[in-house]
Amino acid sequence: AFAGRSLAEESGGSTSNLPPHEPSWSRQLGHGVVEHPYGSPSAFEKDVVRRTVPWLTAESISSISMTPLAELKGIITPNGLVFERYHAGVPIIDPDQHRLILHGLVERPLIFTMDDLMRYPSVSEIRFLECPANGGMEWKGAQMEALQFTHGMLSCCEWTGVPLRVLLEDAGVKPEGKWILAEGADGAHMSRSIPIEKALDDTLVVYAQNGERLRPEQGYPLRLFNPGWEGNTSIKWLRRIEVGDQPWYHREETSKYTDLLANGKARKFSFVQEANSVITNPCPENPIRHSGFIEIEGLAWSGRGRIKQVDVSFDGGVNWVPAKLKGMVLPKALTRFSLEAKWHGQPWLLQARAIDETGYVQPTLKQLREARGTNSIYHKNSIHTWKVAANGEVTNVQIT
Amino acid sequence: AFAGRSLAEESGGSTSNLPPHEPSWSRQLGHGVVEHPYGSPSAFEKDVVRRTVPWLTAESISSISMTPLAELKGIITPNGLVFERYHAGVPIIDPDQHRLILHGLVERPLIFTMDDLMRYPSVSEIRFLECPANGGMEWKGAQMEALQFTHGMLSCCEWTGVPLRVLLEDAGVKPEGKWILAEGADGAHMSRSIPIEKALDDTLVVYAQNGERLRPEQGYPLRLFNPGWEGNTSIKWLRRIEVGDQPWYHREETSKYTDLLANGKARKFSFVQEANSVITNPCPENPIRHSGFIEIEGLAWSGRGRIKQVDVSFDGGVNWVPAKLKGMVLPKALTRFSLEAKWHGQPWLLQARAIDETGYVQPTLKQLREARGTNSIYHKNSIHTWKVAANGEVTNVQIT
Amino acid sequence: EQTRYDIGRTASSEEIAGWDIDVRPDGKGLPPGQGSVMDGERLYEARCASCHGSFGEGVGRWPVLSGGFDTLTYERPTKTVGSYWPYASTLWDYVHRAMPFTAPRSLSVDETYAVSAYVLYLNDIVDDDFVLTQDNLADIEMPNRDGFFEDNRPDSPNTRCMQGCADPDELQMVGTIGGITPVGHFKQGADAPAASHEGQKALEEAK
Amino acid sequence: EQTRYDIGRTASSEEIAGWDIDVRPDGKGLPPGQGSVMDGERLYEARCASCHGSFGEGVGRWPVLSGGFDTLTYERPTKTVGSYWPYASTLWDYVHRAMPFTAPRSLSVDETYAVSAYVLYLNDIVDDDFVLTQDNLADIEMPNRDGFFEDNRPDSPNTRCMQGCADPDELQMVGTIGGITPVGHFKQGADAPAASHEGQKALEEAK
Ligand code: HEC
Ligand code: HEC
Ligand SMILES: [Ca+2]
Ligand SMILES: [Ca+2]
Ligand SMILES: [Ca+2]
Ligand SMILES: [Ca+2]
Ligand SMILES: [Ca+2]
Ligand SMILES: [Ca+2]
Ligand SMILES: [Co+2]
Ligand SMILES: [Co+2]
Repeated sequence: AFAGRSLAEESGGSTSNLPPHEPSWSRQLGHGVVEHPYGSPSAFEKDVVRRTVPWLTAESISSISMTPLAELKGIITPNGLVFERYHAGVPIIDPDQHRLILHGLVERPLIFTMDDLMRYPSVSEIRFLECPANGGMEWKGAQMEALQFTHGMLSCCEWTGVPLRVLLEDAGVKPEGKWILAEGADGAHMSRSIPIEKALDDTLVVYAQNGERLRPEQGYPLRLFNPGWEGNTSIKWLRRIEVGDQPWYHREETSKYTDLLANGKARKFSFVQEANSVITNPCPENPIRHSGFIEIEGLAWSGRGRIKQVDVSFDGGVNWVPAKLKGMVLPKALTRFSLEAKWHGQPWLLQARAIDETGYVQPTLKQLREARGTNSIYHKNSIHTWKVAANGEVTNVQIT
Repeated sequence: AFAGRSLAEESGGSTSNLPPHEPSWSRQLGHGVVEHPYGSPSAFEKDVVRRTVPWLTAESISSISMTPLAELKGIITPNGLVFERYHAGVPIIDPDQHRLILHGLVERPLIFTMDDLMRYPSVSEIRFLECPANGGMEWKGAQMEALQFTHGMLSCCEWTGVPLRVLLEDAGVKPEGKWILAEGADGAHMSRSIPIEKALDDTLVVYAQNGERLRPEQGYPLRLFNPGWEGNTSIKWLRRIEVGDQPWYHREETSKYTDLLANGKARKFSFVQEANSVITNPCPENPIRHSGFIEIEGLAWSGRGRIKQVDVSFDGGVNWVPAKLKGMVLPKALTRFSLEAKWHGQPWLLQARAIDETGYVQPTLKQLREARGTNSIYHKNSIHTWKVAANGEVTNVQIT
Repeated sequence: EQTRYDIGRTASSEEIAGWDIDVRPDGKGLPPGQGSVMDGERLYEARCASCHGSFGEGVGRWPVLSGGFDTLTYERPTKTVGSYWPYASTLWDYVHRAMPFTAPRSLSVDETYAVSAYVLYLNDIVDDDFVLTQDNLADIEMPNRDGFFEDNRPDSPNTRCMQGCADPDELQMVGTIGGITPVGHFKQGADAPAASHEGQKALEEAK
Repeated sequence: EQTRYDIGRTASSEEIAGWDIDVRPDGKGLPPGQGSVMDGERLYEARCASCHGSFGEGVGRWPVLSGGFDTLTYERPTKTVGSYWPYASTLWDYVHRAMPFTAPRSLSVDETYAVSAYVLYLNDIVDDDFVLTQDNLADIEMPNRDGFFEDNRPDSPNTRCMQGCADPDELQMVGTIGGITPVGHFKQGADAPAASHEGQKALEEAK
């Protein structure tokens, strides 16, 4: 298939660094150690960055940026590329002057420094984090031209912190305590109500991501983390947790993060991110450049637990083939799937369909629209379609 | 225990950002999205960096820097903090002009571009990477004053690439092919001989770490990765693999990376990093600052597979208590252990002892010195001791 | 009584009071105070109208605060405090914690009562002589108070059909609208907007 | 014949030849050529001695290339090409791939034979009239050629004793040498060297 390529074509013109020649970088010394005490990506990777869609919001301070999923491998999102979502920008918090207050319906209201919190036994877990608005620009139609914008409000890190349960036990939750309110130290004082069952189950109070301390964008020095739930509930820059007997119905759980149906009624406290998936190779950013072998690759995830199976369709959902799950299959974490295929210019309508361990099967766009209309904004987890053209270009289309 | 602390003490003087006050960062907006398209750690974490010990080598270009293990959580090492080891500095390689040649005792010598390699089905695995000289400054005595220097030639990432086996199968290894030579494109043209069994087992040709493309320091755009083996064999900036019928006995497997015993004979091709462990809390960088509860925490790892058990001693190895393994216990990966304890100023001689799934028990320093003398430089994986003083300070000592 | 880990310390009532700013539908959390629609009008014009408009209609892309009644079933609903929010407490709580946008927590308690009263007035929920207080806020009945229901998902799961799962002739395909996402970095010659608000501003000014 | 994935292409002999620089103990990989100790001396003085010293004794902290015979059992062995390396091929290969340090791959084949001959001469392994060639290199017998053995680990595993595993009275404790590691960032007032070579240089110049 490659007989036609000349050396010069392969390398964009110059052949002086190609064999049999000794490349310039092999004939000299490079920089030494601790030239970069904290390292950065190669300058050749300068296009692998977070991006925003400016028309989504009035300005950048209450806005969102997306992770370049098309360029990523495995399941870990490097900290520098985790998507951003702020309501009042990123506060610069001195960790020595940050406090967490835990109060309300508890026996002993407690106040913690960061040092205090880091003395508790820690747990580390690889879990996805997703904005419930991920994909939400496409309820009414396909309008995003790249994977970064259709699915990029998504990341997966190893998070380290203290189970909130442990702190609540130390404070002693009173029997009437049924909900908690978590609140941030940012200008938005972001607040969300969370049922006590979740708080006592797997909610974490987190201070590290992928080994190092939280990034400012992800809540430095402290955040909540609700595995599998809509990202907005994982309050960043966490400074206060109050235990109460009922939910607070704050702005982010009424005006926002409620799901308006076609009949005018809205679903509230829709916390779980249901099973979802997307194909990352090919995709608009990764068109098919060679005929012959191709690994169809993608990501699947479910807020209800482990991914059990992913199927792939080449014909827009008429027929399906099981894909292989590869690498680690962790609960509430990104999971990679893979299907080896051959492509010789035939048009494809590529889809992936995730099934999680509860048996839930990711719905079609038609099913989701039938159930919810097109005004829900959040929780659009329907099967996504990529159209592959004869020249290998990939575009975003919707099939109903 | 904390009744004596005043608010002002807790915060180093100023109380204006402490409750009941509204902190300054909560009364203003922070920066918006894509202010940093690729993010960095908080400025407050500026001391969490790689460091070198200048007297170890003549200059920085053939030298080593260490990972700040004391500051890290979980098992993932963020890419910016992965230890560095160069023999001719970091080459700046244009990925479009980089090639991998696979030749020698094969049916079809092959040449690959980066695009070619990234078309193969990929695998992603979390594995540790360790320089066999880790701890090697202490064969003759304790001389490092911090965990970063006693054990910091160590990291653990999610690595993504192609199994070398797959490439070798495409090239068709001839029956006489028993070893491979892997070679780098750096000025050192770093080269190592690797038995074909390993190459066909779990060796990877890697282009990504923790989700994103390899960092320049770790071999951008391409490296070899031999899970569980001495880091030097995982050739960075990989440009050539030759299959041969015998090893090459190059400089890095004769002059270096051989282990001289007391009797003047040297062990060669000592590839495996045997089971090792170290306590990360407390440690010199993390002295005990509070009496009462403390989570004794640490890392264990084995190049032979999974960690099965870690024990902790408080009295310099006379008596031992089993610790708990926490988080993921993956083969050839860092594994966290934990033991909840109480400290009230009593002097401790803290040790950890790892046992891997082969039943291998990490040796004492005495056992290792009896078997090898003190001139081996590499593979010093003996039980490490931290001395905890009555004021909570932690120092590095050796017990025999 | 000793906690299990004995880490941290007891928070004082004073410390808690300074940060305990949340308000609930039943009025719990509301501090004593009051504010009239009249006072609110002046404050709103000075501190809010530049973004949200004198009538709550929203300036440019900033949020609309009023109107939109009975549009929740429309193709493009207008969700506002008046048309969508179930409780008046949410308004007081949010304005007090987050508004005005550029100076959060800068309103006094009485000012918060006043502007909240005015936003309710803009939505025809209270009269122009209304005075909002700690005692009457929880009694305000919002038009859409019955508009929400508990999460009852899964509401639309699929089945794992493998063959002939749809009629190919019936499939409708809709393509992407071109040119509205910032894809210049990977599509040669794409006339796409910038990937940042600042870049977007520059682009628009250049036009 | 088609490969399984049909990715990449066949490498040409010419391409391979340019990068195939490795040499083995049996001489495989050595290109035709030759170099004398005499020629080597001149080259070595010009291109190597500034770091490794005129006699291979090593300048400052740069590697020592000669001597150290019979020191391998000493408390501080001197491991050199002469005292430690098992094969002469390793010298040729390494010099050709990596030396001189600042200009790797800048020596011609004949120059590599010559300086290699000279380093062998500095180690009394060849005479001053020796000419190293493709044909005689593999026959050179290095003093420590029998000094290596195959990996036979585990050589010192422990047992999992839990109680009374050592006699506390017999334990010897040795403390850390202070002040030689760069710990200034976490120890207040520590007089520690800098964490970089550049910083170290500055520190030493300041003294
Ligand atoms: C500089 C612009 C600006 C000013 C001034 C401002 N706001 Fe806002 N307002 C915003 C933005 C931006 C949001 C959305 C924030 C977000 O989504 O995170 C918002 C949201 C709101 C909302 C919630 C709207 C919804 O539907 O969820 C209310 C209510 C509100 N503002 C009231 C006020 C009041 C009252 C004032 C004056 C005291 C005020 N705002 C001043 C910009 C402003
Ligand atoms: C600018 C300094 C410099 C010059 C000039 C230089 N070298 Fe080196 N040499 C080094 C360094 C540094 C190392 C160690 C590199 C490493 O460990 O990665 C080294 C290593 C070596 C070694 C291996 C030593 C051992 O014990 O493993 C040999 C052999 C050698 N050089 C030969 C030469 C020859 C022959 C020349 C001239 C053609 C030369 N060097 C010129 C700096 C130099
Ligand atoms: Ca790219
Ligand atoms: Ca610190
Ligand atoms: Ca409250
Ligand atoms: Ca009105
Ligand atoms: Ca060869
Ligand atoms: Ca001599
Ligand atoms: Co929801
Ligand atoms: Co070894």
